[in-house]
Amino acid sequence: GLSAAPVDAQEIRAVMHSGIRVLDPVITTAHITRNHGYMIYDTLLGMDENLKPQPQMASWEVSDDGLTYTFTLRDGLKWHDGAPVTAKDVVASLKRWGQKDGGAQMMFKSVDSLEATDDKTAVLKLKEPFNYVLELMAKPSGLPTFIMPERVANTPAGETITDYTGSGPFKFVEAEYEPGVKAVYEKNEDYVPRDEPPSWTSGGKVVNVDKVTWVTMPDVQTAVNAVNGGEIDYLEQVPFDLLPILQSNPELTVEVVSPLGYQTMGRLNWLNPPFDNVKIRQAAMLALGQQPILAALVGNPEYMDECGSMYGCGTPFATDAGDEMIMDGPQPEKAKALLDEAGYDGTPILLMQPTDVAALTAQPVVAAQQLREAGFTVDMQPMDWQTLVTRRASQAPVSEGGWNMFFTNWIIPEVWSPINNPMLNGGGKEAAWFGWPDDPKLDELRTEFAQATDEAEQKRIAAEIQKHAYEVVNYIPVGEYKIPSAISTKLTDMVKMPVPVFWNVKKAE
Amino acid sequence: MLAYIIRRILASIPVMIVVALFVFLLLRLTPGDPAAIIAGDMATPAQLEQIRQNLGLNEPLVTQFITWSGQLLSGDFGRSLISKTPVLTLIHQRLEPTLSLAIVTMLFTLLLSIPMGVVAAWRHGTLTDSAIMAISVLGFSIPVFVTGYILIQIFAIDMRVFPIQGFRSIFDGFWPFFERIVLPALTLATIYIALIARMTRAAMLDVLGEDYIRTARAKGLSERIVLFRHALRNAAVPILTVVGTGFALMISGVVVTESVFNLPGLGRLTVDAILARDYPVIQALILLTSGIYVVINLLIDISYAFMDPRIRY
Amino acid sequence: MTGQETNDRKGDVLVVENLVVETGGRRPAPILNGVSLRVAPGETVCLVGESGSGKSVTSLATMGLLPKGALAVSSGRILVEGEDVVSASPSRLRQLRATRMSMIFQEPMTALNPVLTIERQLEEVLSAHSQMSGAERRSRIRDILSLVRLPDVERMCRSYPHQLSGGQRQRVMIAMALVLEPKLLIADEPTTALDVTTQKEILKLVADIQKRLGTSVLFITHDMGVVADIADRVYVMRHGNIVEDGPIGDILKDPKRDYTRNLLTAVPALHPREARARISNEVVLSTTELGMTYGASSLFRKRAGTVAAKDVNLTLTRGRTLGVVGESGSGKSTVARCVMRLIDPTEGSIRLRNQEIAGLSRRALRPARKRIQMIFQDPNRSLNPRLTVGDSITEGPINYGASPDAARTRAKELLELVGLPADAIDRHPHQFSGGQRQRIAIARALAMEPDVLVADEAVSALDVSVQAQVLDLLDDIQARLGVALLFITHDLRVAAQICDDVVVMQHGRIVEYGPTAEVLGHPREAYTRELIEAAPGRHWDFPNFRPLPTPSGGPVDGATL
Amino acid sequence: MADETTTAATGPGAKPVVRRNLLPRIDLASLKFAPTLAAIILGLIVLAAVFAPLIAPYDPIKMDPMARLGAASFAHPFGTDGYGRDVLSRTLYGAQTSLIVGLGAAFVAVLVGLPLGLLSGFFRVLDAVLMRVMDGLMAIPAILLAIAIVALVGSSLWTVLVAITIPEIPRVVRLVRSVVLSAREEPYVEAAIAVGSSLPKIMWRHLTPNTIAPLIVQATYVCASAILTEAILSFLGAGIGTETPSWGNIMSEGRLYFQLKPGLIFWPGLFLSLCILSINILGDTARDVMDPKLGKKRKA
Ligand SMILES: Nc1ncnc2c1ncn2[C@@H]1O[C@H](COP(=O)(O)OP(=O)(O)OP(=O)(O)O)[C@@H](O)[C@H]1O
Ligand SMILES: Nc1ncnc2c1ncn2[C@@H]1O[C@H](COP(=O)(O)OP(=O)(O)OP(=O)(O)O)[C@@H](O)[C@H]1O
Ligand SMILES: [Mg+2]
Ligand SMILES: [Mg+2]
Ligand code: NI
Repeated sequence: GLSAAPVDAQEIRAVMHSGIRVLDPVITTAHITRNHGYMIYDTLLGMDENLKPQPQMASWEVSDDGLTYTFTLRDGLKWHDGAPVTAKDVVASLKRWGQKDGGAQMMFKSVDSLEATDDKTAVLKLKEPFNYVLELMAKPSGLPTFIMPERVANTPAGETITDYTGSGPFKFVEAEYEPGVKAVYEKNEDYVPRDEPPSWTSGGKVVNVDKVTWVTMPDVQTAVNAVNGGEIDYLEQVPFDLLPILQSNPELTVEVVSPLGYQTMGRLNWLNPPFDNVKIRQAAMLALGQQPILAALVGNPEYMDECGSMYGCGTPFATDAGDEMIMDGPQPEKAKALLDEAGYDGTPILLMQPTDVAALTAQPVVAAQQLREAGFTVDMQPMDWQTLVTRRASQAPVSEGGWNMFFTNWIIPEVWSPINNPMLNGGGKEAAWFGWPDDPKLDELRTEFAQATDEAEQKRIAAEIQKHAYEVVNYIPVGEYKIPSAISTKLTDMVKMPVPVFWNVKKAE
Repeated sequence: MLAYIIRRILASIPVMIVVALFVFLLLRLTPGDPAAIIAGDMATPAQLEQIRQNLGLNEPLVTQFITWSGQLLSGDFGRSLISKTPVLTLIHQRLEPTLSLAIVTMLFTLLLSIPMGVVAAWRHGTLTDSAIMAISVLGFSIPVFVTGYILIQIFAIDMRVFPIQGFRSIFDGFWPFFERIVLPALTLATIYIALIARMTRAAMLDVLGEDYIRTARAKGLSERIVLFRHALRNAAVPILTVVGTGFALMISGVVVTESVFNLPGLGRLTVDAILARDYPVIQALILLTSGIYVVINLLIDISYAFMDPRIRY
Repeated sequence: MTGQETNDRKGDVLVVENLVVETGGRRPAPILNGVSLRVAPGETVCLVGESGSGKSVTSLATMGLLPKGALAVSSGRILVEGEDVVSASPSRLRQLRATRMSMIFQEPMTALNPVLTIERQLEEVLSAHSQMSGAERRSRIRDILSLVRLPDVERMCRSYPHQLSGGQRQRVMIAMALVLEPKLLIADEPTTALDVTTQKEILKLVADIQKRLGTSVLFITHDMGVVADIADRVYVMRHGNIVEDGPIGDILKDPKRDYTRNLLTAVPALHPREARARISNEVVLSTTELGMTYGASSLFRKRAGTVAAKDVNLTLTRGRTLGVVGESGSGKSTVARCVMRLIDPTEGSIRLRNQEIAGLSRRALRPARKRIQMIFQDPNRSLNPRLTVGDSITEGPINYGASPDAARTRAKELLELVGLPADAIDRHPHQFSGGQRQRIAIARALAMEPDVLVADEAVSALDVSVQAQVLDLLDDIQARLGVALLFITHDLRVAAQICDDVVVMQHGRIVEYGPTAEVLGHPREAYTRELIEAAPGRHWDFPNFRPLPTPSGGPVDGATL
Repeated sequence: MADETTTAATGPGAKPVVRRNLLPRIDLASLKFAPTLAAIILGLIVLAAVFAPLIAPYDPIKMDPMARLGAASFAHPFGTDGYGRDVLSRTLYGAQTSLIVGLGAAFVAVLVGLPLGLLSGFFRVLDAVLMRVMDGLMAIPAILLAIAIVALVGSSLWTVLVAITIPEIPRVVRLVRSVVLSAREEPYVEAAIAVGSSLPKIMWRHLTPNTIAPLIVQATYVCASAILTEAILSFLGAGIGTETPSWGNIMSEGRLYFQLKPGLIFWPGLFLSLCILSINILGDTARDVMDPKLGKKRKA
């Protein structure tokens, strides 16, 4: 704009999907903290656009028995304070990661030892075969393997780190950090990128700008106005309904950066009536239909997809096994019949509606109507996300602060395999994710999947898991959507992937 | 007067302690788990438990309260549970935008509302009166965000005279500061202009019929002096009250305006902290606000005595 | 009767012709029915007449200050130096005020701005209408304040109106009107709250200015003594009409109208009456060493207090009247307010019927309240402007158990007794004249049927005939119910006629105390003598329409006879 | 207030000409245009609220996501919202909630604030204590209070009302107190003490009327701001859910579509503004009627 902030030409001002408040990428799975991690840390391995692990900080070798992994650090790796990165740092970081990441926890059950043999080499020995070591270390979501200095990595896993020294392509400017307002990253001049071209999180991370500032804008309308007026360069998530405002602006590109979007889903509580009855759970699934929910949430057909695959559509394990219950919906008549059969007594469904998270407000509202049309009694309770998060952890009966149903969203990489997918755990009250399905059969299938080595076999088991999960109504996927970003035309060569990163991108004067 | 001030401030100390205790309990009674916000969606109960342990949230309430008050007494407000930033730093970062907004808003408000109210009372019952009152009523019945968006659309997007959002410190120069604070201050001022103009009018109407106004006119004083010196001064007490309480309210932050104009102020900090159950931050903020209220109310009370010599405490 | 003179006296400073003023609203009622009067340059014209006859309205109309919406000029002309005020633009009116004409309002308490200091209120007149420098203004203010005989000028300057006595406020008003030395001065009962010595000084001051600048004065008063002393010509008003007018000599010696004659015969004699027989020795009220010091320190500054009363010992017995006379600002109202326990005395004791009340709490005092009542010096502000007259009067009796209906019936009776129509009960205080309000205040106090009645300048705003009527009423009640009266007044004639005993106060202390005949007839103290000598109209025997041989020899200064 | 004509001159001896109506007659010609219109508008809004179920064309929560954000049409005169619900019906039903919240908050704030303000303005000792408590109360954010109350007793109209009203009370108290502080020094208060009026009576008869004019202003402000605060609370999950429409939550849901579908904010906003404007005009009229000095001034 005419009188817009005198933006430093080499500064990218970005509005991310949320403000960054937790700065420890290991203690939290929050995406914004992960993105922050990619700015200032380097990962041990990277993942390319074909979802294949690639060397990043280290290259690896696997012994023939598949039980020993040797990681060798490449040259030129230095912490932001100038000290060299050593294998000890790597070992400490992986151990902390291992306490937190779901997949890594599973992996560490099979780990015999993890040691630094010299400054550059770390060796991981397994007790038994585990086929996902490299994938886990390369995966861009959940908790990636951000490598921190040993002194930082020694922070107990339940405690937040306060030392933000990394070895990544950007340095965190702590003095300018204002939680809830902005976070500033400056180019790490000492970073030595790999030589390969960038592909997802692998390859060379060449930084072409001096500074990246993440601005927190609590009002989306303002953010849209700001990007439209040129006051910011990048808006990670444009609200669908406001797209028309930006699409006509020639100085902006509005496009979906990540090829994989979000899965939105509903979860039922297996502990409380009426959803302790599988028939009533099935009735609920029949009552719901993806299209109206997506319509209310997204509205724009270009960015929404009905999808019955619990692993997300377009992913290696995607399948339509057992999905007709939801894909043919809403089917209120069938649901009613099933309810009658199950003897549903009109127990109200306590449906939690978060009101302060825009991406989660619409689903319960539409679902409530669909459930009511099928004969359910629904008590939809609005609440803030924090209250919801606390309440969903309650295993108590509804009358004592428990619940029956809520909705949430996942990015596809979080659900794309039976191992990652947090919901596909039948461990009941102790181990399963909120809703606590007690489903030994599911756990058996999952173990079977982890041990399968053949790709076709894996796909088969994955399909079987999904079919089973649909039958017992583990959870209800209600569709997929992708969120477009608005990018100033001054920015070129942005890496397109599920994680928004600021290497490689160039900003025109 | 000094004795009075000291007495007032001393009297506030027990109140602040009670407020602190009340807020402390209120927060712990409110569901919400800072550990859950830190850990994110996929955390297992064990992991949450571990974080809670670390944050000291598992201690008995009494212990937590004692720890916190102990820290307070040694001048330590603690750190944010979420971002680990010292609470004082957080507040310090947010104070300037809030103060700036409050002061500029009040300036706009006072400059416009008092004359509006005075003229409306003076022209009581005429079209001018009705027009001024209708405009000001609109001021407080239009949602702030609507006023904000409209001003942004007109002045920032269509006319491009001011930036759309953001804040610059006044120490970066007056114009960069002013061009960003104008629209939010105007937005907020619409509410206060409405309230204070109406309050001024009501108070003035009560005064304008008094005999001393007749005396002032008999003295051949200009209407301006009659209205602003004689009438307004007598009408000042309720006006000062709403100015004072309004200002106090703004100092504690006004979320919507701050959000719409992306001002990093205390209002946003408060709401963020509340939504994240960031206990130390909320507690400190409320202590701070109640302290500010004590001071502002003290100033208002002193100004009463200044405006109306008959008032004694 | 005045119409004939129209047009033959060009050059008059003020000409009012056939002025008709009506109330606003949909059914206008006339207040003035065609009043005509004129004031020549340098002339002093007195406007006398019944309370509520429209004197104040006439003067307000002249200043263009009729309450908007409530009263309005419906026909007639008002010319000030030939310029029509009725049709003048607001800005022109503003110019005329203060420079050509200025006014002293009847009720100084409400006429002064409560939140501005006296100095400020005077200063702005000067800064609005003169080119004086700040220092000049300051010294001018101090001059004029001492000219109106205000003591302790520095304290007056920084005081707020509520910190002054009634008479002091009145003098401030006078100073305000005189400071610019206007061509036409309209004085609406400017000396009602002044003791006679001060009054004399003030009248002299006005006469000086008149002599020096040829100022014309339209002087509204009830005090026939003052009229006799200062007037060149007199207009007599009644019911919104001028009933008689003429040079002072003619009016006093040979009044044509019955009303005027009645007015003059009602003027009480200065000679004290004999004390009445005691009906009882029961002491109903006594004070010992009563003292009151006002704390002058504000929130902003600390200052030594004002000693308003010191060592005041009074005894009031059943059925008697104790008069309190004395200098304005000598602490009379302060003593009254202490006795009422409206303020807490700083020292001494007050006994009401053997009950010590100086230290009682508000709650404990409540039963005692019924027995002692007060008529406030400033009736205007002591009546809640938002309540109807009836509500104000019945409030007390209802507090002590009277049924609302009974109280209301009684209130109507009382209103009639004090000479107001019973329908006044549903009107609001601002719709009355000063004297009418004073009568409402009297009715309110009487409604309580107290044992002790403290009357602070209770009849000062009443014309002599109404005054006589009210005094008779008091006398009657006293005789019937044995009410003891503490009667504060400046009017020595009144004091002489109704008091059994008299206290003379000066500088917060009692200087003389004894039976009326003693004190007023044979004063011992110099101050008392001074007072008596300063009484206006001493040389005139009003009821007999002839002059008196002056005891001190020679006519009093300022008299125009 | 009796609208009487004054007698002409009323002297002691005179038989005054009394022209006074015995009963205050309502003279249609004297009714001003504005207050009448205001009363009609407010009346209509209240009727719309009460009879919403009869006049609203649709169920306010009946949605049709496929027809979301519809433009104004014959079927949906105000268009449809983000869920495809009929905005007209929601606005009509919303009047119920919003009027309860707005008028309720104003009423309760005055009901509690007035006596507290009177007491604290009158008693110096009480003042010292009470005002400190108010300072403390003022500092607690409505949002926190709302979240806490909602969490403890569940979200409903009443919890929202409580959460919105509590922080308003101290402001009303301060306002009333400030007026009382000057008014208690008036001689007529002394006079009332002198005739033995009890404190409650002094407060009610002599002090309260002075507070009316500022209170009316403050109360209309509280009314408007309560309706709007409710919207903010809704957004934060501490308000009334979207299944109970209110002008506040219609507008806050419509906030995102401000540029594209201004009707979502315009219609409820228009109702709100009209409502507040009417309340204001009526308040002003009430004030004028109660002012004895203006009582006569009312022109036909
Ligand atoms: N604002 C008003 N509205 C209606 N009537 C009024 C108003 N002011 C005065 N009056 C009436 O006008 C008449 C004349 O009042 P005015 O004040 O002129 O009397 P006055 O001669 O000055 O009497 P006093 O000697 O008692 O002061 C009175 O009967 C009074 O009741
Ligand atoms: N509230 C107050 N604060 C300070 N000084 C006061 C206050 N009220 C009265 N005074 C002073 O006390 C003295 C006595 O006042 P008081 O009112 O008792 O006089 P008074 O005898 O009634 O005079 P007047 O005849 O003029 O009414 C005066 O000098 C006055 O200035
Ligand atoms: Mg008069
Ligand atoms: Mg006095
Ligand atoms: Ni009336």
